[in-house]
Formats: sequence, structure tokens, C-alpha cells
Amino acid sequence: MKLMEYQGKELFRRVGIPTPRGHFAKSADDVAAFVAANPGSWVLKSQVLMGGRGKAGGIKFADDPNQARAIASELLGKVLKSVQNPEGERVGSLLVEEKVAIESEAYVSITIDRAAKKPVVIVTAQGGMDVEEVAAHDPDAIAKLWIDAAAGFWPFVARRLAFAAKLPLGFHKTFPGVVGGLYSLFMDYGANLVEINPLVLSKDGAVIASDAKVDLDDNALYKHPELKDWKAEAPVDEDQAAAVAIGLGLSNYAKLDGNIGVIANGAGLGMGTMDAIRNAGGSAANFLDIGGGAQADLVKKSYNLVVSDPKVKSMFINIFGGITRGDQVARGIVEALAGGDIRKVPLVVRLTGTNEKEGRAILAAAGMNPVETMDEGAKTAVELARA
Amino acid sequence: MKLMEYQGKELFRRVGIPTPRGHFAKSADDVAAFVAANPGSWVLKSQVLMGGRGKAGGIKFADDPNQARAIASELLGKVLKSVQNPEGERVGSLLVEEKVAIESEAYVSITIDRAAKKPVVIVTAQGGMDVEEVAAHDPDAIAKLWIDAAAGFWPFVARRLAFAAKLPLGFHKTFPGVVGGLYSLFMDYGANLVEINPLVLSKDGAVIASDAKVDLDDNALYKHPELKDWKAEAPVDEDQAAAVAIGLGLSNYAKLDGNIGVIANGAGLGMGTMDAIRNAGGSAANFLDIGGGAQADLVKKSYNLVVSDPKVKSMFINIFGGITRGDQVARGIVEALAGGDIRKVPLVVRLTGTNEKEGRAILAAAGMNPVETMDEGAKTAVELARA
Amino acid sequence: MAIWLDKNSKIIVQGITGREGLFHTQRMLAYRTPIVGGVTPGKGGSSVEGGIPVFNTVHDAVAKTGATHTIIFVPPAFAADALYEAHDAGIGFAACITEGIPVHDMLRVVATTAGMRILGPNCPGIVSPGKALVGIMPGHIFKEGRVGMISRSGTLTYEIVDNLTKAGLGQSTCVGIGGDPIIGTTFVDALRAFANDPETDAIVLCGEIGGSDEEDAAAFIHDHLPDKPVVAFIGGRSAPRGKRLGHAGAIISGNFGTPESKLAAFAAAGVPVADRPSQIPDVVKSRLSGAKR
Amino acid sequence: MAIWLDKNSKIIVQGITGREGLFHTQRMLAYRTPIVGGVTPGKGGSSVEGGIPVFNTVHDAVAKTGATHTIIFVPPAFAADALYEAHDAGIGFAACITEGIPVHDMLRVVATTAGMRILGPNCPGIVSPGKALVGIMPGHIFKEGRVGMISRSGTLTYEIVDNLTKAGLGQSTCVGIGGDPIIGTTFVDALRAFANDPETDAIVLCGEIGGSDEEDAAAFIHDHLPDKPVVAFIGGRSAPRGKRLGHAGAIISGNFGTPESKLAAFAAAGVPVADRPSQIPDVVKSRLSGAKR
Repeated sequence: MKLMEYQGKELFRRVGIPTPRGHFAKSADDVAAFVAANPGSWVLKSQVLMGGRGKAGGIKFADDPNQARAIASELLGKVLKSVQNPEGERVGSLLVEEKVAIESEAYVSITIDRAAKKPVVIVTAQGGMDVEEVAAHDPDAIAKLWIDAAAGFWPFVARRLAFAAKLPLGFHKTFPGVVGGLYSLFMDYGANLVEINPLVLSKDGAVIASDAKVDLDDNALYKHPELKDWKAEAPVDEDQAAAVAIGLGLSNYAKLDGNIGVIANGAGLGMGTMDAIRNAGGSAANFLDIGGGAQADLVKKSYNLVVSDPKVKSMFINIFGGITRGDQVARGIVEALAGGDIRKVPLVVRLTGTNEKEGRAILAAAGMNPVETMDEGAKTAVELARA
Repeated sequence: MKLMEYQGKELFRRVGIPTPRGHFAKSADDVAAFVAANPGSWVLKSQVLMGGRGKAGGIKFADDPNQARAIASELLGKVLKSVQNPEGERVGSLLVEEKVAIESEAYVSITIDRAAKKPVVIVTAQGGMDVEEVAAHDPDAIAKLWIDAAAGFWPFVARRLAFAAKLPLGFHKTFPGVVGGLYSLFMDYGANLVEINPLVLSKDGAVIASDAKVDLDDNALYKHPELKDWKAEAPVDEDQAAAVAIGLGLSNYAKLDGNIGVIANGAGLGMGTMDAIRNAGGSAANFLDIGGGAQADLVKKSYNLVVSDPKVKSMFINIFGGITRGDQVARGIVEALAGGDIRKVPLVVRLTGTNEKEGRAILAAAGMNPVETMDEGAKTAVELARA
Repeated sequence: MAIWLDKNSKIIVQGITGREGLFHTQRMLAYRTPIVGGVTPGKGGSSVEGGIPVFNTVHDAVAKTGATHTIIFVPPAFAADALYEAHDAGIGFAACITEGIPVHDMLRVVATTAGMRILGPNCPGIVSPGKALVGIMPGHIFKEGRVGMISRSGTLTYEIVDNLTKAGLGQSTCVGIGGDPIIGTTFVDALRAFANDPETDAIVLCGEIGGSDEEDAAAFIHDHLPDKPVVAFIGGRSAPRGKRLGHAGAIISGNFGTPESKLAAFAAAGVPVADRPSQIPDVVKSRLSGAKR
Repeated sequence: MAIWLDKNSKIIVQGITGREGLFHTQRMLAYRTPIVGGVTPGKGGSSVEGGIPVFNTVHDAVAKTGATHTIIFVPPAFAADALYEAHDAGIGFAACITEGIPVHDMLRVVATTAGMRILGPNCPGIVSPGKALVGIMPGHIFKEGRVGMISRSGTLTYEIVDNLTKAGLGQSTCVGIGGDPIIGTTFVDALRAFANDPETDAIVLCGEIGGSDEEDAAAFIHDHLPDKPVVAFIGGRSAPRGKRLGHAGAIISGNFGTPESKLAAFAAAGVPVADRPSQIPDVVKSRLSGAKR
């Protein structure tokens, strides 16, 4: 689950990372009232998940309540578009934050290094920049260290990084506390990424997290039931919502650009089926993994989900039964096709493995003849889509 | 720092260990008001650090506000005495707690196993008993497991203990969470001991910490500044207070039963000096370690502290200078003796090690002649005390 | 021989009385896998499947049965605990089938269980055909033989194994390493083991887009496996960038993880990459009969 | 020889620019201890005492000087971090002088620094007379020789060493293990090292009331040190039960830790216990000239 900036900063405060004084608001009236009660210069920051928010015009300044109201009205409801996110994202809320006089900006993040099987801390003195760009143009500016999860965080790791990345001296005293807080957050909440960009050294010597990017592991959310509300509010990917609605996992369904529907058991076989379709000269309209041990009902719902996409011209159901039983799959297919209320497309079925015979018998009784191999099925599905 | 029950339970709640519903009160009016507002049967528990509080009459029951007020008035201010604490301890506050219908009582604690260099978890199904008595009479009833601080707590440790100690099944589901909470508290707050005795399984199936014993490492208190108030309120040992008042560590001064004052540098030499006095047929009136590198002023204040005890008939200052410099010690002694406002007792000084010559010169100028060895010094001090 | 699992392995099942655990215990027993016991807290003293004893703790199970291997079917919130318990009890090999374990639980586990080989989590297990099956794979597709197989995916493994078996190429051991971001056993770990197994003549490596395991494997093969033929397959070559398809592992980002990066790495290591599973048996055969790479 | 510290040790000082650190660096240099550098974050690039380089991190110091040993003078809140940093940088021996380190910091450190010998914390350090002094002991009381010394207390060690030196008994190495509840090196660790040191002919063990280290030491001597004479002393035999006297270690509770328990343990191991430090040289001499225990 990706968090909005204001949510990330709420977690930052829980682990003792300093953040600017601020106010979260969903209406222009609320923004204006806050600025009226707290005279000064304020930054209005659109709360969206996409990158490139600043360049897209999502961050504005206001010095008085009227100006604040006008800008808030303009931002709220606006659809921001950026290079990273051409489709755009609608602004639903704002974070009103004090303006910090910047002396220097740094970058710090913790993510998982899969190869090392360890958390890795990344630091540069070039805050406010896209870190991948820094990595590409000035790789020596990036300092990295790995943390042993058994030993946990020790402050010297942050000191080594600060010296290696040549952070200005003003950062040094506070920096170990910031990295320690990030590491607590990373481990206790189960984050895929925690990032502060920029970490600001202010003119008056304070070190403050000016932005917050936090991506939490969905599998670990149960450990923090207090985040349930954020989960409920989180913008949902359409495909993910559709998958969850029929009982699949979040990433078991994804629409693609082609016109051949795909259903397979297992993510690997699902991708393999897409590849086979491409090898046969076609293109998959989706990826759908029914998982292991699917029952007939899930197969039926999956069929219905795939054909609900009007692009789909033909479908290839490719099952290699391990835990998944051929009879359950066949029954699901037959039930789906029996439903009068859904669109039907030319269908190719390949069914092998556990309870293969029983499954084939059920399909045969419904007048279907499964193909023998994945290659053959892909070829047939491509031909049917062209017909 | 040893915590009162109500403080220990406050920490229990922070780490998710269930405690009975309760109210902390310092006056009989407050107790009566609480019982009036919350009708039912309540337990009034004297908040003291000593063991054997129940047998000493420090725990009473009340079913209505008037009874509650009467009992609270009786308990508050009372000095409870027990076998463990014959001097007694004055009751300054009460914890008013709901009465729990007890199905079964268990014992669980975590402490430091110095030899194993690991935290050790101790569990018995005989809650409410003195665990050392259980250990003496029924050692097989006690289950122990060590936790690797690198691996941290895993629930299976609690499950193994529950099975090994034969806890009634009603405990099993909740028990890993309780032990996990205790371990968090133990490590995060730096405890010498965390103990729940009894951990109660109630008639309605809840598992609740009925008592709380927590002893925190004074060296780790700086990590939790929010405990400052408790520290300030904590009953102070007179010797510890005297030590801290002159700038020594908490346990650098302790009054003993004899009549020969002792000042040494280093705890080991301090104890060795006491032993030497006993070997010479005398008995130390105190232990006082000036630590390493003491300056003249601290030596002077230490002298004054020791002679402030009227038992002291003679004094032996035994210094083997390493970091501690002989000239500083000598100057402190001379300054102390120059003070007109303090009692003087016959004094033996032994001064060797760093800056020994300079120190001896200072003493000689003041008319004092140090002895050569510890044994000789002890013998002389004993003779002087008898004189 | 075989790697990591053979007839002498003594296997316990953690979560043996659960729906999944019991179902697969039956299937593993049907494969004649030497299962010596199971663990379900609170069910100690009972037994399943006509005599497999159930224990309250792994320590009890190890003490009573001398178990060396475990397979874990407990739910995600308890699986990391089960893994550490197995390590603490002296188990040397653990296959973790459970899907959905928090990644940071696995970070803790891998950092503190040195000495125990962990397969998975979120993996289909391991089969040494004709000897033992510790996992959820369909036993009937495997055939005893001399090809080692390593794969990140379950059903794609079945597809490839099925092709191998039908082409007469039996397998020494088939290892499903799992698709999670943090896994106990990587391609390189399995390659190293196969390298030292005299009964494995060739290795099939079934990779996927995403991550850098395939690149690491290619480098290892280049440096340490000059004499044993390796044939690779990469699933998901037609997948668009940045989409998460099923496995947490299968997401492309940065320069690593793209099909191009993996193809280039295998090419540099002299490892042929089959375009489709059905081609794999022929490539293996030609490598086995041909000269060294 | 000597144990753990000799002329070839390369020593750095963590906290070298602090008051304590600098003072003792001067004294150690005066003893001709091979100090190759120091660490104070933020003072990297400077130097002290006419050319001892100061580094920002232990890693830098090790990379530039090849340091093998460290002595730690940083304040209690930062000392555990300093210890783990030394371990992470590949240091093999760390003497931690700092007093007042939270016990649980040490629990974490000892659990995660396998491979590095930690002396202390709250210890006076180690001296191999004539070779090097890493600690805060007054160098002039030591004399090169063949008696090994191990002690929980600092100044009591000086007292005993002074007696030994004046009686003509020089020392191979003197080790102050420190008085905290959790220490890196115990009596048994030091006994094991002395047992294997051909240049140590006899060992003096200076214990204290409290804890069970002396009991463990006695058992170890009985089982593993039949041939090397050991003489013991126990400080605090006149102390009342339950009083905490200075050292966190020196508190008697339960059955262990009492003088009686320790005397009985040494008696069972055939180890003579001197009543006063001044007797120790004679007991050592008689043991050295006499038959085996």
C-alpha cells in the first residue's frame, strides 16, 4: 500500500522523524480557516501518489487566507498529469505546511535488496532530485550500506553514510536519529520503501523531512490494524479491485493491450501462456492467475471477468493441474458458458495434470475438445481471434 | 529503578499485556468517588515496593463507597512490615482494581542470565507463590528458556514454555502475546526483571496480569525521558541519596555495621579494604568508592560524608592510584581536615601509585605519615578505633 | 544421489492437521515420502494417516523422531515463527509453502537461521523423483533421471518437467525456489548443489522476468560450472514493464529484471535460452551429446 | 608470547579526542603501546600526539592502518554502537573501558559480534608487560614475566600485581574483565587462553562476591587445567548480603555469589584461595615449585 505524503509523515512522527508543522485538509474552507488562524507563508501540497507532482502544478504557495482559499479551490479536484503518470491523478486533499528556509537538501531511503536479502540504506547529498537520475549521472554521489536484520540498526551506519555521501556538517548530529527512525518504520510496519526526498537542513539548523514516500507490504498490514482506514481510503487500481471482488489476490489479474483472454493456474504458467500467444503471433488481452486449488465457482467468475473486457476476441484457458483439479476447472467452464447473461467468445482449453480425465469427460459432455499442448492452444487461440 | 505495581501495569498496557480495569488514587476521597461512580466489588492494593504486601495487610476489599473510603483511610499512611522488609514501608497511594474471578494462576518472568549472557524466560503453573519456593520444592514445575537477542522473540518460545510448565489450556492462546509483550518491555525499556505473578486465567476465559513487578536498569532510563516523573517520585535509599549528593555513583556509598570508616578508589579495592579490616579484627563502618580520577574536592566531600556517621571511630583511606592521582587525594584530605566545621577521627592513609611522591609530600607538609601497605593500614585503623 | 532430499531424509509437516497440510501429507505419503511426524500445537499425542505422530512443538518432534527436514503449511502470520522454531530445534532443511508471509518477517528469519537451508517461502517444494517429494507438486509427472531442475514458478515447472519426462529425460531433483522477494534458496545455491552432484548431468533453469536472480545465476554458471550443460527458460518475456503479474517477484524495474538483461546475461555465460518449454528437451539432449560449452 | 595482546597488535582508540581518551592515549604511548590511530566522528583528517591519525569511522581507520585492536572511551549512550562498529569493521579485539552502558545494549552486542573478543565493558583493560598496555592501568607496577592474571576489579588488580612485582613475579598478561552484569570475556575465556600460552606458568584469579563467574571458573580449572597452578583471591568476603557495593556485579543473591559458594567451588577444584593480596606471591611461588595439584 502506497501512502500519501501526509500519511507517511504521520508515521514519521510516530518514529521520531521531524516533519514540518502542517495541517491536512479536504476543503478550501478548511485550508483558509487554518491559514487565518496561523498567519504566515504556507505551502499547499496536493496529496497524490504519483511522482512529478511539483512540475505538474500540484504545489503552490499562499500568504493569506483568501489566497489560500483560491489556490485550494483550484487544486482540489484538479487532475494532475506528469511524465510518469500521463493518465493523471485527481487531487482529493491538501497538506498545508510551513515554508522552510532551505540551507541544503539531502536524500535518504531504505528499501529491500533482494540479492543481499537485507535492507539497504541509500543516501545522497543531492536531495530534491530523482535519485535514479543521480545514480545514472553521478554514481559516486550515492552512498549505500546494508543493515543486518539480526544486529538491527546502529547509529554508526548513518555516520558512515553521512561521511561517504559528503552530507554538509549541519546534517550530521541529527542524521543517525533520522535513519534510525526510518529503519524502525521500515521494519515495524513492513515497508517496501521508505524515502525522504528532500531531507532538508534549514537555514536555522534544523533537519526536517520535507517529503515522505512510504510503500507498505500489504501482507504485513494486519500487524497494524490502526492503518485500516488508510487502506479503505487508498485509491484502488481497477484491475486489483476486480481481482479482489471475485476472490483472487491483488495482483492475480491485469489487463494488457492484446485481444486474447488468458486464464491459467499459477503466475508462471500465466506468463508462460502470454509468451506462447506472442510466439504464435498474437497478443494477450490480460493476465489472470486462478491460483492453486481453484474451485469451479472461481473458474466461472474468472471467465466472466475476462470476457467483460470488450477487447477480448478469443480465450485460452491453460491449466496444468497440481493442487488444481481438472474436474473443478471443467465444471467452472461449463457453468460459465451456461450463464445466459454473459458475452461468449471462441474458447480454447488445455487441461492436463490432476484429475485430467474427469475434467476432459465433463468438457466432452458439453461438446468441447481440449487441445493437448500449450503451443497448440496458443496457436488456435490466435487463429480464432483473427477470425 | 523498581516500579510500583501501577507503574508496571502502565508499561504492560503500552506493550499490549492485558491488565485489570483499575484506578490509581492518592486519597481516600478519590477512592470513594471512584467506587461511587463505578459500583461493584473492588480491591484496594497498597502501592509499595516491598514483597509480602498481602500478608502485611496491604490488600483489602470494598463493595461500596463508604467502605472504600474507610479502608483507604486506614491503608494510606500505614507502615507495612513483612519478613522481607522488617523496617516497613509507608503506603502513599492505592491501586483500586476490579476483582477477577480466578480460574487458574500462572507465573511468568524475564530476567538476565549473566552466565548465558541472554534473557531467560521463567514460567510455572504455580502462580501466586514465591517462585524461589517453587524452585526449591518442586524444581520440575519450573520451565525456563533463553532468548537469543539477535533473533528476538518468536511465539514458539512461549508455546514451548506453556507446554513444558503444563499451563492449563485456557492460557495457551493468549500466552505468546503476553510473553512477547514482556520481552518488548524488557528490551525496549532495559529491565533487570519483568514479572507477572500471578498471571490470572479468569472464570470467563480472559488472561490478565494481576500483579506487575518491573525493575529497570538505571543506566537505560535516559532512553525513556517520559519516565522522569516516576524517577523523581521513587523512594530513595538514604545512602544512595548521600552518594549522589556529593557527585558519586548510586552504589558508591553504603553504610555498614562496624566502626571504621573506609575510603578507597575502585569498588574492588574498597571491598578488599573492608576485608583487610576484618582480617585485622575490626569491622568497616561503610563502603565508599571515590571512583577513578577523583579530584581533591570529591575526596574532601567523601571524608565529610564518612565522618558524618557517628559510629565511625577511625578512618582508613586506601588509594592505589591508576587514573586517580595521589596529589589530588592528598590535597582533598588536607582540605577536609582544615575544615573547622566537621568532626575529626583518627586517620590512616595509604597512598601508592600515580603521583605517589607528590601526594606524600603534601601529606607530610600537613604532618601526616602514610602507611606503606594495605595490611598495615588496616591493622593501624583497627587499633585506633579501639583506642 | 540427488540434492538436499533423498530416501534417508526424515520429514515432518508443520501444520499437519490443517486442511492444506493434511491434504498434501496424504499426497506426499502416496509418493512414499518418508514422513516421520507432524506438528500442530495443542494436538500433541494424536496421530494422522494411520500412525504419523503429531507433536506440540518441533523440538518434541525432533527429539522423538530424529527429523531432519520440515515442510511448512502454517498460515502467513505464523510461518516465520515456524521457520525459526525449526531452526532452533536443529532442523537442517525447511520447505515453506506458505504464500503471503510479510517480507520483513523473512528478512529476520534469513538473518538468524544460518545453518538451515530454507526453500521458499511461496514455493512448490522439492522432488527427488523416485525418492521423496516434499511439496505440493503433482508426483506423477516426474521421472527418475539425471537432469536437475530449478524454477521460480510452480506450474511452469510442471509444464517443463512434463515435457522432459515425455521426452524420456528423467530428473535427479527438481527444486522450486519460490517467487517472493526474499527467499531462502536462490538459483545460485541450487546450481552450486547440482554442480557437486555426480548424478546430475544437466540442469534446466526456469527463470522469470523481474529481480536479478537470473543474472546472478548466469554469472555463477560462467565462473563455476564450465562442465555441466545448463539450459534456461525465462517466463514473462511478453509482459509489459512495471506491471505486477501474480508473483511479487515478477515486476520489472530499473535495468535489471528485463528479459533483455536476462537474455544478455545467459548469452554471455554461454547458456542457451529456449523460447518455449516444448523446445527444452531437444536443447538439453543436444547439449548432453555435444561438446562442452 | 602473552595472550590477546602483544607487540604486533595494531591498536586504535575510539573516542581519542575526548578528555579520557586523550589522557590514556598519552599514557599508553608512554608505555610504547603500538597505537596506530584513533576515531572521533567529525575529526577525521586531524591527528593527535604528534602524528597519531584521527579518522571519522572505524572502517576508515582499519582501511588505512590495518588496525586489529581497539580501546573504547566513548560515553555510555554511544559505547554499544562503538563496539558493533568495531566488529563490523573487522576488529578482532575490543577493550571497552566505558562504565554505565545499558545492560540490554550489551545483550544485543554480545549476541551479534561473534568473532570479536570484547573485554569489559567497565573494565581496566589489558596489559602484556613489556609489550603493550591497552587500558587505564598504571604501567609502572607491571613487570614482564610468566604469571597470568585475571581480575574482575581494577584497583584490586593493581594491589595484587604490585605485590607480585615486588616479590619478583613478573606477568605474561594481566586481564581486567570488568564488573558489569554482561561482559564479553569471562574468567573461563581468559583461563582457556592462558592454558594455551606456553609463556604463562601460573595464573592468579582475582574474583569477587556476586554472580557465578568464579564458580564457573573453578569448574573449568578442575576439568581443563590440571597442569597449570592457579591461585585465587575473592574480594568482598566481609560484605553483607544483598548490599550493592560499587560494581553492579558485586551483589549477592540466592545461593550463588556468596563467598561460601565460591570458596567451596575453588576448594573442590583444588585451587588455593589467598586470604589477603599480600599472601598471593608466596602461594604462587610454592605452587610453582611444588608438585602438581
